[in-house]
Amino acid sequence: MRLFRRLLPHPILTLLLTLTWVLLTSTWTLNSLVFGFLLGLLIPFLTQPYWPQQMRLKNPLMIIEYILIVLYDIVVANLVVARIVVFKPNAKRQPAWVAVPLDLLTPEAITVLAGTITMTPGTVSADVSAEGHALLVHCLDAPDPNAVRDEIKQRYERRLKEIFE
Amino acid sequence: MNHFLIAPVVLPALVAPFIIMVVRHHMDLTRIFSLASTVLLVAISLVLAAQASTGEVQVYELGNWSAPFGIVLVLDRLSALMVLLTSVLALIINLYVIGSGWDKRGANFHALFQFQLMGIIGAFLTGDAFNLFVFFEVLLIASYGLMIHSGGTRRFQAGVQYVVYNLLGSTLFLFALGTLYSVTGTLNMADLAVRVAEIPAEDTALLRVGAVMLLLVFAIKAAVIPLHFWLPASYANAPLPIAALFAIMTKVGAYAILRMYTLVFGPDVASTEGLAGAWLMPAALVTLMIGAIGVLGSYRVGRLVAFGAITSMGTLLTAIALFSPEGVAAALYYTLHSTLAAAFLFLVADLVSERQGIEITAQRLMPQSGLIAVLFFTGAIAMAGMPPLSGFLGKLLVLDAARDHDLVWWIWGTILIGSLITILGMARAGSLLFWKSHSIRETDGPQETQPYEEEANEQDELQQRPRPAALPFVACFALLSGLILLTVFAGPASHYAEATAAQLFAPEIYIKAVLGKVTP
Amino acid sequence: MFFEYLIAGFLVMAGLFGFVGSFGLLKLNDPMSRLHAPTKATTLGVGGVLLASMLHGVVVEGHLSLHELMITLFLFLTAPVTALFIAKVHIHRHETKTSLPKAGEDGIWATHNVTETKEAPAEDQQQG
Amino acid sequence: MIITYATLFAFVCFALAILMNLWKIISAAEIADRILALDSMFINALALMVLYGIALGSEIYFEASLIIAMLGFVSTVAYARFILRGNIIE
Amino acid sequence: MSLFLIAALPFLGAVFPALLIRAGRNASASAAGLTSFLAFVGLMLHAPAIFRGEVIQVGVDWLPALGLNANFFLDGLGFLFASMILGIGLLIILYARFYLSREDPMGQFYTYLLLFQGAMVGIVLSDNILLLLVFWELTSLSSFLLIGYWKHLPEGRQGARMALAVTGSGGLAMIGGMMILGNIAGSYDLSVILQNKDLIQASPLYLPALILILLGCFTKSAQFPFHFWLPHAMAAPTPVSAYLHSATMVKAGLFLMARLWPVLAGTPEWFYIVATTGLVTMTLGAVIALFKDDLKSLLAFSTVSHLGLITMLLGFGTKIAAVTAVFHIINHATFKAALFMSAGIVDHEAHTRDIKRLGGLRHLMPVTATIAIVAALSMAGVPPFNGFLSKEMMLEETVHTLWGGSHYVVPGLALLAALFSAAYSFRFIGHVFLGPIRNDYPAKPHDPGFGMWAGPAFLVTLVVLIGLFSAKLAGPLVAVAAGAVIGGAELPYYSLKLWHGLTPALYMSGVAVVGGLLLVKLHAPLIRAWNAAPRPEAKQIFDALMRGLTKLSQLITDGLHNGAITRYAFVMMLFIIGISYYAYASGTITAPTREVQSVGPITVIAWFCLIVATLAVVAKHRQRQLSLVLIGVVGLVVSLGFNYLSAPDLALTQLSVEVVTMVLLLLALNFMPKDSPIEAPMWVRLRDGGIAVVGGLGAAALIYALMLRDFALPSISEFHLANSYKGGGGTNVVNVILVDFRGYDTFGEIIVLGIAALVIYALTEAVLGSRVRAYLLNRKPDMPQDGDAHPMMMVVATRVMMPLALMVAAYIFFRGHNLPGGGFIAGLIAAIALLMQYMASGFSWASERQRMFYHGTIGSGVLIAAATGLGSWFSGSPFLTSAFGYLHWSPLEEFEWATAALFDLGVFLAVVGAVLLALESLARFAWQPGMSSEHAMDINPARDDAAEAAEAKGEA
Amino acid sequence: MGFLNIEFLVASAVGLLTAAGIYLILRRRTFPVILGLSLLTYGVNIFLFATGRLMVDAPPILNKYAEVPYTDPLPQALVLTAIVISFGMTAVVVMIALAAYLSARDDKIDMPHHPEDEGEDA
Ligand code: NA
Ligand code: NA
Repeated sequence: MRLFRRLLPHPILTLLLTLTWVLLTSTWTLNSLVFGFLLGLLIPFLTQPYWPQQMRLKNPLMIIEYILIVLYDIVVANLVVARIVVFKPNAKRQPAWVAVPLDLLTPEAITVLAGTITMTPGTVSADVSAEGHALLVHCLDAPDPNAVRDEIKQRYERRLKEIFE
Repeated sequence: MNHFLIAPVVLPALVAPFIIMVVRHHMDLTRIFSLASTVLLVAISLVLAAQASTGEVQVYELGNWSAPFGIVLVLDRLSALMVLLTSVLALIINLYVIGSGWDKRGANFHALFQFQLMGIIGAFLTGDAFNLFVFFEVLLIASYGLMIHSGGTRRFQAGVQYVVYNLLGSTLFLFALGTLYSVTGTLNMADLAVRVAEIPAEDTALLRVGAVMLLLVFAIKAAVIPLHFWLPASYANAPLPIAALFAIMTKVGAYAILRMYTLVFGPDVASTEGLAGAWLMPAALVTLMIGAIGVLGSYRVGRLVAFGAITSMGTLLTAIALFSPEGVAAALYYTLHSTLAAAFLFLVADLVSERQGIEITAQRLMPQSGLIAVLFFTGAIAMAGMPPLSGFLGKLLVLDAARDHDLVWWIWGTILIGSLITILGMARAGSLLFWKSHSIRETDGPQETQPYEEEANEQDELQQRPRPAALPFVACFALLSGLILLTVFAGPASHYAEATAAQLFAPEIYIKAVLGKVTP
Repeated sequence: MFFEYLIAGFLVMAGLFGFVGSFGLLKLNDPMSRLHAPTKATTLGVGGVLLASMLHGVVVEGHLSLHELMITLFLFLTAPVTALFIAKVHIHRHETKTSLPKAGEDGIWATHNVTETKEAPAEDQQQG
Repeated sequence: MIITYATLFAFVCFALAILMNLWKIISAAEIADRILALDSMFINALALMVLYGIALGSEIYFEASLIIAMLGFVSTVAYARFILRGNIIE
Repeated sequence: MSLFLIAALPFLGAVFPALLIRAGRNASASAAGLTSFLAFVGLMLHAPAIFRGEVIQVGVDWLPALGLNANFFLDGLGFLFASMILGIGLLIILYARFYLSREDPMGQFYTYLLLFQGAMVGIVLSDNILLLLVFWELTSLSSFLLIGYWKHLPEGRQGARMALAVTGSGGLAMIGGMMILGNIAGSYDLSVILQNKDLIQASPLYLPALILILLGCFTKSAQFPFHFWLPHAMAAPTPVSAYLHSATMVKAGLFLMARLWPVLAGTPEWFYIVATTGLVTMTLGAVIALFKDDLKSLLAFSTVSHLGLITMLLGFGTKIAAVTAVFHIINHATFKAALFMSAGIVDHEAHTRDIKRLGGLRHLMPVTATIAIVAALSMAGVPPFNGFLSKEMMLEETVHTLWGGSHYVVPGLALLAALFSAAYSFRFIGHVFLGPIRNDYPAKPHDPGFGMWAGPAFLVTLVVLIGLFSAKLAGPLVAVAAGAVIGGAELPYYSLKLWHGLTPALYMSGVAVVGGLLLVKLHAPLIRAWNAAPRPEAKQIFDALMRGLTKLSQLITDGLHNGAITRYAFVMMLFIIGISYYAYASGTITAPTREVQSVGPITVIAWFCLIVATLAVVAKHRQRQLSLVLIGVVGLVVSLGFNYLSAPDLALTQLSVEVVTMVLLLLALNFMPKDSPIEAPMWVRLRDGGIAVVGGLGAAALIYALMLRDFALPSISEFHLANSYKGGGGTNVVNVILVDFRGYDTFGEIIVLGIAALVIYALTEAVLGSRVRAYLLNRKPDMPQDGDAHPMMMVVATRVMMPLALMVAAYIFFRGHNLPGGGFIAGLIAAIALLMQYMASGFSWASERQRMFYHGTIGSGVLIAAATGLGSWFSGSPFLTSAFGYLHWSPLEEFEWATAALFDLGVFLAVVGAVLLALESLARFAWQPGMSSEHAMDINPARDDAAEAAEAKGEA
Repeated sequence: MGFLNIEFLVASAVGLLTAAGIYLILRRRTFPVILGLSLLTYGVNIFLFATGRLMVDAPPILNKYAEVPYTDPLPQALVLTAIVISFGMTAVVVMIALAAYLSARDDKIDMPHHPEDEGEDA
């Protein structure tokens, strides 16, 4: 087991990288798998020092749900935002800053949250607070900033909390 | 396959990375490896020279791809001669640099030095036009590093100019190569020769543009006026032993002109007729004169010698611009001479400026003044082309070769008057540096008020430097012996030069060796 | 045929969103709002193209290639960072501590959290 | 056939988008806007290249898009960091 | 003794005095003397043969290509001169031993003297005019050293440089003349040239050759108007003056005129140039000499005058004049050397050479006085001394010489010269030695030791003996020497004796002596008149000329090379464009052979972006960061273009290079001003714009013309396409070319990268080792900084990207041989992956994680590439021969291996190392204390909260 | 629209990049000169690339399955080498320019000229 750990310090990463290799080469052969696996062993070994603390996932399965929700939101928000951009006069638009207090603590989780906020059109994560306990979000058109904040916390942060912490 | 051809390129290319990887922090080991490599290089060059002296042209097909599809190295008398000259010079300068401690004044000196040799030798040996470009870049970028070795404001400023100017030259090189490739469909020099000869007479304009741009590139390296402006500041502000090594670099330009304009765009090729002749000769003569005037007008030691180097390039190019076997033979003899002479004088200039600064002014009597004065005097004689040293013989050869040229009076006049001005300039400098100092007593203190703080500082550093050992003098005397040997054995040397010129003017031998076929 | 229409649909959608993204860059009148626009180009714009490309590979060319997923992955990783930095530039140059909402318990947003420059260090300190 | 038209449509859209990006890069008052426009241009160019691959039915041009997706942001971040910190690697 | 040895002995011996000076002054002098003596003896061994009329020849090829042979010959003329050079040289060596003071570096003196002696002997023994030129210029150089021997005296330094300038330039002119002469005669061997009088004199180049050669002779022999250097050369120690200006250097010009007399003389050109110059010089020198108060100046101008005399005689072109010239050469050498040495003795003992401060020395130093008086009388042309004889013969010749149809010009001026000659000689005697003893000498004079007066005494003995027994003593020598001068023709009738009867010459001599005495009497009023008369001062003219020349050179040099690379580059562009246009215009061009290819709107839009962005870079180039952004656009469009035009490898490379370049530029810009001021005036910008437009149009036209033409010859790349897979094992032909067909280029290319990194490293060391370091450490950012140096999101994103990016790098690397990609691009991607870490978490933090030894990375890259290349030696193939094959390991499918991949690995490593070393260097510039952080990100609630909690716990 | 052909577009791009490069190289500060060198490098790289003539959709990647045209691979290889080399050169010139600026605290590219006072002439 210890030997296994030695050889395979990041089994998930190795797996992901092997998959990446197969994706990249788009060749579904044994050669490709073996070679990808070898690289999947080597590269984590090389990059490990840059990621000193191991990321722990408490609830990996929820990721799928999260992804689906985000994808759905992206599509919807895109349409909404496109309408705002094209049709709504600037004067009628109500851009706003929203401060989102964070319950998340791990950098990875916060980053995913911020990324989600940015990737769903209409909101952009613009900054974090000095100690990392709040997120500054800018909204393209938010007559009610508090609603935005609550939705972020409800829809995304809650789920991320479950996944990561 | 004669692996000796690639050896002088691969040897420094292996030693340099070895030095930076393994012995970078051990100066003594670094020196030993660098020196040993240079000694070995001389040995290899001797073998090559011996092989080339049979008159056979040898070809080395890199990657086992035959010309013109792969890159080939070609060894003929000319390339062997240049490689030998380079490695001998390198050995001597290496000794000097080690002896004077210059190599310790900045990082990575020996690695850059080895790479510099690799670049120069690679350029001499290659038979491929684009590969010539690559090795030009190798030698240039190494020279950038050596030029700014140990730093300092003026050196950096001059370094920027040197790099920028040469980058323009490199760009022009690519324009020229692109044009030539587009017109001829090849990059191999022998193949170029074959194809250029086949270009139909009604379609020469674009080929001519390519050919002349190539000539201009080489003219930049060879410091032909008005493309010489990079040289004085670069050489004068470089560490002077490096400037001594650079004496061979201008010759790379001259070599390339010689190679291309005998092999590819030779005097008999109709489509590129009159490209070089029309302006190269006047330009060479003006170069010579501007150099001589510069010698007289210099107020710094390095600059003095730099202009001396320009003068000698002017003389050399005058001989080349004759484009006759006699002219080329004279040029080759003069190349040997002027490389050694310029290097010699640069080393002497370094001895001087290490002791009393870079200005040509009377200072307190420097240590070893008498010996250095003798060296300077001999160097000046060599540089100015005065008897009895080889410079005089070289000049006579050039004068003699020019006697049937249309511009013979201009050539003779310029060379002779140039010599006069040079010797006046050298006499002025020498008498200020070595004689006038006898009339300055120890108590007088330094004469000059320093123009600005920076230099005052450099002056301070200069006082603190340890006094150089005997090795620098050994290097100087080695170069001097080279000049003397070249004088005494002028007959054999000029005979080799003649044979080389004859080989150059019979390009079909080269072409047959490379392509395995004769010019149609 | 269905797949061809699907591909075409993706492409048209991609084109539209791509266009709108850059159009917003011109049309929107305040800098932070403009920052929203390109997000569409990266998501549905490029996303649509990539989807179309993958489908095209399978349907038209007849072989499965999923390396478009790699592009998507990289874009989703990098776009938020890009946006963050551009937003920070804006905040750094144009927003003040008071023009932004309160930063909760930390009191200040990171961009404004400038520690006073330290005393000039002594020269003899060795480099780390 | 329809794919061809759709591709062409997307081509034109993204090309126009690039033109608008260019306009913004040239004319914006704020450096942040210029950086943003350049970043958008990178993304649109990426889309163009993928479209080109679709149009030609070739995968050979694909890696350029991959490189843009992976590296394009490095320049953008570098520009922004330059304004924010001066030193982009500290 | 072989002539070789005679010529070489002084040179060989020259090293000994300098070396032996450590053993004492006597040793040094003895070495010099012995050398001279041996050479002299060697010469004398040939005397019998010479007097038999034989010519001794010896030769060896030196530079046959040129016709420069080390051929020597000894005939009467050479013998005469060689014996003077060596004989008087011996006396000078002896004299100098006692003359030079303890402070003078005697070893140097004798070394220089022997060098000079060797050069002189070389001149007179050369049987090859090129060889002669070698020695000729050597005399200029060695005399430079001798004249400047007293380095601390400005007069010495200036005199030396003046002599060098004048004689050196004459020598260079002579080179031209000699080359012409040799070309006319078809040989540079004197013995051949001397046989070709008719050929030479008939040549249209006769006159140029004559003028050029005479320039050499006249400058060397101090003929008017080049006479001025000689008096200034008197700053040299007296032995030098005595040697150079009596028997040797100045006589070299005479020697050469005599040597070439058989082929050059006898024409009107020769007569009018040579005789007139001689005549004028003789007269002028004599007149000036009378008014010189400095003993050595007086003697110098007297020398000028006598040289003029001999020149004039040679110029007459008659045989009898030539004989006279030879005779006077001998006589002048004897009395003038004696006089110089006497003057030196006076100077040495009385510590002054100023005639006005001397007088009455006859009483104090009788020996010296006797010697000097006899020599001076000879110089004055007073019988029975030898000077009288030759002067008599000279006057006789003048009487028979017509100048421009006049009978009186030559004898009249000659008489005037003789008169002044007598006058200055009498003044020399009268004002120095006669008269009462004074009590205000700077030092109490007395006769020196024997060593010092032995030399002059010997010479004066000759003066007397030759005067009395001329036919016996000097006759044979004159005969053989003159015989050589006139080229073996029959000697005319002449007799060397005191009494020829009452000839016109005797009357003239009488007038000269009487008139001379009269002039000495009238000296006081005359010198007042002389001093009042305005006359050009040669030294001032020369100095002004040299200063002007130097100033002009400085102006030209500094003006041309003023450090303004903007102008250098402008000139370069102009020249390149001009010459290229000339090349184009002088050729011919046919109509295009290819059709243009149409484009769609997308391409035009991309092109439009490129154009606009490029123009914007130019327009906005002063805003530096903005122009970088704009260049980013240019780079992007160029990459798109490469991709569009079937060059995916180029697109990939361009894109990744772009990123690294941008980062480097931004890193550098951090330290530099962020804007460029407008500095060039409008006209300069217009000018630059003009040349830029012309250059751009040229480049565009050239490539347009090239693209529209198919030249008849197929490209070699057809071979590459055909053999890439078969011979190189790859389907990506570009990559196969890079790593195989032209792998040697790539080898050079990675070395360029490696060197670049080494240069950058060395430069960083140099900068950080200078005062700049303090500035950098204390540098304040020039723009306000934001508060979050290492943002959390960036850190997290790059952490995730790092393994992915490396994966992509691996992918790009391995596919390169068959699909776009390869080691270089992969290297850049890997480097950028690390760069992302650096940007996110700071350099210090990141590089601590990865103690990568960048020098080693570069080195190993180059070594791997080289080793791969060398590996092919084992199979007997040339450097960089690739090999590839296919392996089948069950259960895997077949896969390809290729040494090219190993080579590409070298490329990869070199690129990674080079990029990172460059970045590291810039990071070191930026490093300031307090910058390195132990944390990857500035803000991390997980970390901070945990710490706070722990702290709270601890407190509790 | 006779000029709307690939050859013209490429040639004009080369021309403009070259012209812009030349103009910037003639400026008096190091930084614009470096910008100019970059533009000039683009220009010459495209020039060199175009000497192989231009083809769309014919990359020199050998196709096992079909006889397809290939564009000339050689200039591409040459341009790759040139890009790499000019990358190294750019890095070096940037660093030297920076060093010069830091040492002199001045980024003028023309060197300050100090004609020294003439001493006594020997
Ligand atoms: Na969003
Ligand atoms: Na490569």
